[in-house]
Amino acid sequence: MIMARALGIISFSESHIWVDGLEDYRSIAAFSFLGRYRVIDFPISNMSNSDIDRIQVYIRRRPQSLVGHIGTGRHFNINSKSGYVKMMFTDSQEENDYYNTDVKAYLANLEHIENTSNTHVVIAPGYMVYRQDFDALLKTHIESEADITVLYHSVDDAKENYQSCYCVNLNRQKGVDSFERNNGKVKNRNIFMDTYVMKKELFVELLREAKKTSSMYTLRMIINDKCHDLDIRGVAHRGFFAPITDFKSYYDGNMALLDLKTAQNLFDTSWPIYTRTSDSCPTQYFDTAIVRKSFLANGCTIGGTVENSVVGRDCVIKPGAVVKNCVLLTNVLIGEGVHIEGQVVDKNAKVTKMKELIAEPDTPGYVKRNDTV
Amino acid sequence: MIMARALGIISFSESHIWVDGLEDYRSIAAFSFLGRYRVIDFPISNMSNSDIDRIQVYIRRRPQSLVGHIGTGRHFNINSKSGYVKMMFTDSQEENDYYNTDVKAYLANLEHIENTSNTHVVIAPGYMVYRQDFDALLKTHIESEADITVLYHSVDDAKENYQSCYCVNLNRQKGVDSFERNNGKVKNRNIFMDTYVMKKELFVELLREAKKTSSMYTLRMIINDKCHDLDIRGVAHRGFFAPITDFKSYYDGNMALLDLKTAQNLFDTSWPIYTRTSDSCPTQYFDTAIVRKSFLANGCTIGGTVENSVVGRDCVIKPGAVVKNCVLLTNVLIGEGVHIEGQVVDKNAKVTKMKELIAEPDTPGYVKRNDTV
Amino acid sequence: MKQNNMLAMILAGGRGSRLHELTNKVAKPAVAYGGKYKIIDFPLSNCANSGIDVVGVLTQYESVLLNSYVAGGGSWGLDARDSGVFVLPPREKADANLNIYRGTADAISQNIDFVDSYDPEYILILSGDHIYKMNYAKMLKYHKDNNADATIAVIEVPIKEASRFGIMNTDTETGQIVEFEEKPEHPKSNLASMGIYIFNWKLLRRMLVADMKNEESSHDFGKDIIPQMLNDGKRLFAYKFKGYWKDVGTIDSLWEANMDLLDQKSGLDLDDRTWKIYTEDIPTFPQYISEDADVKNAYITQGCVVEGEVKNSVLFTSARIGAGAKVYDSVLMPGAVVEPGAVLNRVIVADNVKIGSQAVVGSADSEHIELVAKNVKGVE
Amino acid sequence: MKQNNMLAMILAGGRGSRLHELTNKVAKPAVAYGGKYKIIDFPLSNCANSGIDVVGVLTQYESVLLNSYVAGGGSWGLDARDSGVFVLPPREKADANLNIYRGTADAISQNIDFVDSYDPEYILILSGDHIYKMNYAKMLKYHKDNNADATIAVIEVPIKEASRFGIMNTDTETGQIVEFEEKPEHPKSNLASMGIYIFNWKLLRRMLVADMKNEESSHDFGKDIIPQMLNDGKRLFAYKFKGYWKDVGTIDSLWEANMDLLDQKSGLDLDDRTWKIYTEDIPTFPQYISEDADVKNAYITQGCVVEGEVKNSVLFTSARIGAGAKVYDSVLMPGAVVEPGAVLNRVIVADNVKIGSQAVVGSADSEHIELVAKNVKGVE
Repeated sequence: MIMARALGIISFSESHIWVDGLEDYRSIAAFSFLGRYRVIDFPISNMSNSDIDRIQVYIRRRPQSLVGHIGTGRHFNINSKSGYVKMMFTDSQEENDYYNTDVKAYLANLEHIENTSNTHVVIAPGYMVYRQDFDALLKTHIESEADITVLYHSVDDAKENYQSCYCVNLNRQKGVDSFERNNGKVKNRNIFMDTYVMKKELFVELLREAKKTSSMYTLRMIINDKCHDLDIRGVAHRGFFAPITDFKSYYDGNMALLDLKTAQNLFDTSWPIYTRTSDSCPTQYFDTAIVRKSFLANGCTIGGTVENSVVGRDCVIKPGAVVKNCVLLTNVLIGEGVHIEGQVVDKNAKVTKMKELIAEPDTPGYVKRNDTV
Repeated sequence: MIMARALGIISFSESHIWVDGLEDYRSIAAFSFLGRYRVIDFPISNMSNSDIDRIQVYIRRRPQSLVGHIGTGRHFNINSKSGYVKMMFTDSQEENDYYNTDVKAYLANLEHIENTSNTHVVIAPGYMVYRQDFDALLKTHIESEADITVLYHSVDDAKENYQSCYCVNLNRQKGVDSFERNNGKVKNRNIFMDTYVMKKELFVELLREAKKTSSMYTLRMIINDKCHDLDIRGVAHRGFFAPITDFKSYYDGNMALLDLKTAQNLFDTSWPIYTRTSDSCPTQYFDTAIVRKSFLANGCTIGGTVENSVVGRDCVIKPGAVVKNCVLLTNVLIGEGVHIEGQVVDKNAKVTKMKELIAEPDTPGYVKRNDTV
Repeated sequence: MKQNNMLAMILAGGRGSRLHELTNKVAKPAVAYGGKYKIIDFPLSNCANSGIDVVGVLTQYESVLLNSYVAGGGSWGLDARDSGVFVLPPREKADANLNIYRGTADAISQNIDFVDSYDPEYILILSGDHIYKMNYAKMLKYHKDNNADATIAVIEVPIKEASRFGIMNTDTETGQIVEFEEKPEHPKSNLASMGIYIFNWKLLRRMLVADMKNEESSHDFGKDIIPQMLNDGKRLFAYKFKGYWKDVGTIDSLWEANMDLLDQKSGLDLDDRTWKIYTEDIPTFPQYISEDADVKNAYITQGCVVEGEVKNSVLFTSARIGAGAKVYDSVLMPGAVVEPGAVLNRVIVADNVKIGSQAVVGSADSEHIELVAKNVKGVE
Repeated sequence: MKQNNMLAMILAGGRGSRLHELTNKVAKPAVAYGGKYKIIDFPLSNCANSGIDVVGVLTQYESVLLNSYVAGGGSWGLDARDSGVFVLPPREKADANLNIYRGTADAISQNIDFVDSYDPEYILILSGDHIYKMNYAKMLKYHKDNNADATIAVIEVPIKEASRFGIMNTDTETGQIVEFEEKPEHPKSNLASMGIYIFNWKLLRRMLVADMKNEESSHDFGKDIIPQMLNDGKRLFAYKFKGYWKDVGTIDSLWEANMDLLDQKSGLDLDDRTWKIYTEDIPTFPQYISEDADVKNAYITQGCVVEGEVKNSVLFTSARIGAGAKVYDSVLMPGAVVEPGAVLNRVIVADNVKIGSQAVVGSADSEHIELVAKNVKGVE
């Protein structure tokens, strides 16, 4: 189609990013989010809604749960003949994680990047949740005649949060002077959303240069080196933004959406977020249920109290149980008389014996996958 | 469905199996076969036609080309809601290939094996081409009340061929006495087809025992140890059989099908072999074409001479070119005046400068992927 | 070999006018049910789970939305290479003009070429307006084990209600049907036909060809084909079904079938992971229950936002209940909106209908369930 | 935002009786072409490649096989969540009985509700019996750039043939259509309508509603709607198409269109990997050419087995040519079998038809192409 000029690339997280607990079992892109979604549903839906119909999903480790989720891309509204959603693997696994860079992954699949007729690339992270019209961003990029356009989000809580994120330092013309790791010393920062738009040609050139420069170089690093040679511009993103870059940010990202207004900002009806259905039946509330300020996925049976929580698919909350400030992943059981607060409970876990598991929302706890506690 | 009692497991090859050249780029299961197929199309189609609708494909390395090929299983005629064709990964890659056993891969996915309602498993290799009704084999197995049923193929050329295969040594009651690597010293052997039927329970038990015995143990090894404790029976397979276990057997397997009768035995109309379409147009023959005793996939343009060869999708044979006793993979170009004999030419290769590339069918040559020669 | 030798045909019938406005724009099988489903999801999911690959849906009324709903069969996994769900309205042929279906049997007769193109050994005839879970593969096994010419699924009904059904009188030992009575005044048994038949296709085909030419016939399975088979001395067997089964032909019965979901003992367990009911997947966020909501004894699906009180009710996709609203003993179809302070009692609110703020609809002691098919203005 | 604002409707028309036995069992769009394709693959693939997601196929004749062919749209990738291919035969509605389509425009009028349910900004009307590759997205851009009410694709034809077509007289500078003449005796231009229209849906909808009530109207786009629009002073533009385009309404033209595939200069390049024509995928082995075969200037697809001579011919899926048989200037449809020693000249052999051994069919100097639709006995 003539309008679809950009190849979509969904990147994996750099080696300094790690989500304790959950990431032992799957990549961040495959994390359950808000009960119903996976994190990667957001970047893929953003691309699909922006008429990007060739999407490459780069994967560094543990592909199992993503491969099944992504399938042929039909459920992401992608024509599987004229377009695709494709998993891209990097075969050579270096032992030292520092060597497993995005640049290496792209170069390993260069054939597939260069072969397409697309003139531009849109690169978005598979580990951040936000809504963005990439078609509009592409238009902005082309009209500005910049070499590279990057997306950032202005925040006023960079001291406490976004510790694994980078910031963009901008000049008065919104030109990017440099990228810098958030050092937690300044309140107001422009958090880099790890999102780029540029010509495909330039992208490939940068990859080659990065490789020449250092075998540990990432795309961000080479672009940082180019800030004064290239015209790199920042575009501000507004609306909901949740980078999933450590355990706390995962918990906070879910919790933030329990404010209905915030959720409605992310879930605009003209901008559907696609996911893969699990064919769960609706959720059943018993006479004993007390539910407040919570998102619940389908397939649950609720007999107890749920407050200020996100409840994943197929969970069971027994009568007399109290769930507060929690994120429950899929198929979690909370037994009778159990009081649980401020926990992330991973898939298939059963909490029945421990009658109290209480943590403050500032320091949420974690119950392991498949655990019975 | 009440009849579908067996879970299908497609296994990867043991570490002693290696196909020079081609296997540098993909696993054997993903090899192009007879121009149109991948090797794995045969075991998957056998299972699909036998009403096995849950199929797990185990993969040791280089998943890229298989993931796209398998998709959701729709084109293999599998209901993607009540059944599946699923890629199974083993995350922990040991450096020493001897440790990457099938047993380890199954144990890593034990949850997915045990969770199904299927009572039996049918295990078939992803690296052998043959036609087999597994439903009939399952019935034979159940009726015989054996613990394990294995498939073998009687050959009279085991001295020269099947060097990477194992043999089954049978007693007079078709009981298996032992499995033994083909040592090339005897003409007549029963080649083991790496295919098993057994109860799922027993399978899981054997996996656990194998792990306890040795961390290098494979399923075959533990079953070999059990030959006198368990009732293990051999069933003879008839018809076309081509194990792809080294470079020569890959070449020979393709060549053997150039006999139309042999091909018709493999491609019975009541037993469709499914594959993923590439939407290539039909093949065009020019006025200068001379084609004899060859299989050609779609999308080719033939201006030259093709004899006793297999021509893959989208190949171009220029006028004046001569292709004899060759296996061409996808998108190969043979230039004007080039004479090529006894070669396996890998994907995207162009033979234009070398005017003669001639090898005897006994010692076929190989042209690398993406090479221009 | 693949057991794909039984083809299913769903009789989706005519308009279903006893469902009033609910079938104004859609054929009955496309009517919403149970929070996230449509009625036809049940026979289609039963087919998928029973290993049936090809399903014809016979309808002559408003097939467009039904067509786009089932097209391709992907929602039920019926989109594999040799699978499919096909809506079959009446059509013009080389030797026949465009004509409506004259009866249930005629609907099959007019599609003999469709059935033949799949060359099945058996044909399964289903109704498009029943809610139940059934393994047709087991019924087929029963049919084969009996070496039957036709097998009819039956369910035991209270004997006093039996005169409302087609009743099978069987040899109690063998299950062979000795007599069939359509709505008998004095029923001799309580085995009611569920309208689910398995026939050997070759035999049925012969009978349909003869029936088409018979000017006396009403071209109906119950009235013509089954009696004729019994007359001919064919082997007909009754297959006893135990479990939840409901005909949802009226507003009251549609409401009841929804209410049954709130009752753990009704026997209709949609949470059974070994026999899932598949349906169209719609992109909405998960259901949200607000700070001040009060939800008890309810069945709620994705996209709903509840800010008021919901008791003893079923909420379909993206229904919204405003603050202070009260929803009792009611069914809210997809996109229904209840504005703040409105009160609902014993109603079905149709798709996308809005109940204005403070409005009161329905009544706690009405005999029948009220269908609210048009927006209701709020009270100022 | 997703550019999904144009919906396509393919007029698959009536029986196509000039194709004789080829349309006995299938509607014309389902007729085989070019080795592995069916005619409807062309508009459907054009849609898929142009980024159009929803396609309606209007037919009233033998929709069953067409329906099962397109169902779900998976073959063209048109099975993504918001995509689909829907066969739309005439149907019974709450306010309308079952009636045949009275003309091309009436076919759209009777499906206004279908179109509305997708709420498109533009509607693309296509014919179901043309072979061509066209990027409708470019035509839409032209339509938008001109701020047009309607855009009609036109192709230059030899002026002496122009009186066989609907001819557009345009302002040569702007491309705006000033006059439309249906099959004019004395054509003023050589721009023939290809029967491909883009309309703004809101405007067309209004006109269709008016046209339905007009008892004088023949309810045809060419005869009624377009002239009316010109009359009303609407902005109509001609979009010039350059490239291969063929109407395959007769046996001769169907044969010619197949023969064009042998001609590198015909302009119909099916090997273009940037604009693939997608079709149903059939499991067969690759084509096999035997030891004694002689194949020259031929177009052959998977499943074929050639043991004889094939010159200047097109062989469709699984056609088989026995030893010593000679096939010249012919088209063999799927599953056609030519037994040893038979000789074919200038014929189309229909699907699954068998030409017995030593039989001679067709003639090298016939004026018309012979359609062989029934088995031909061998010569003893």
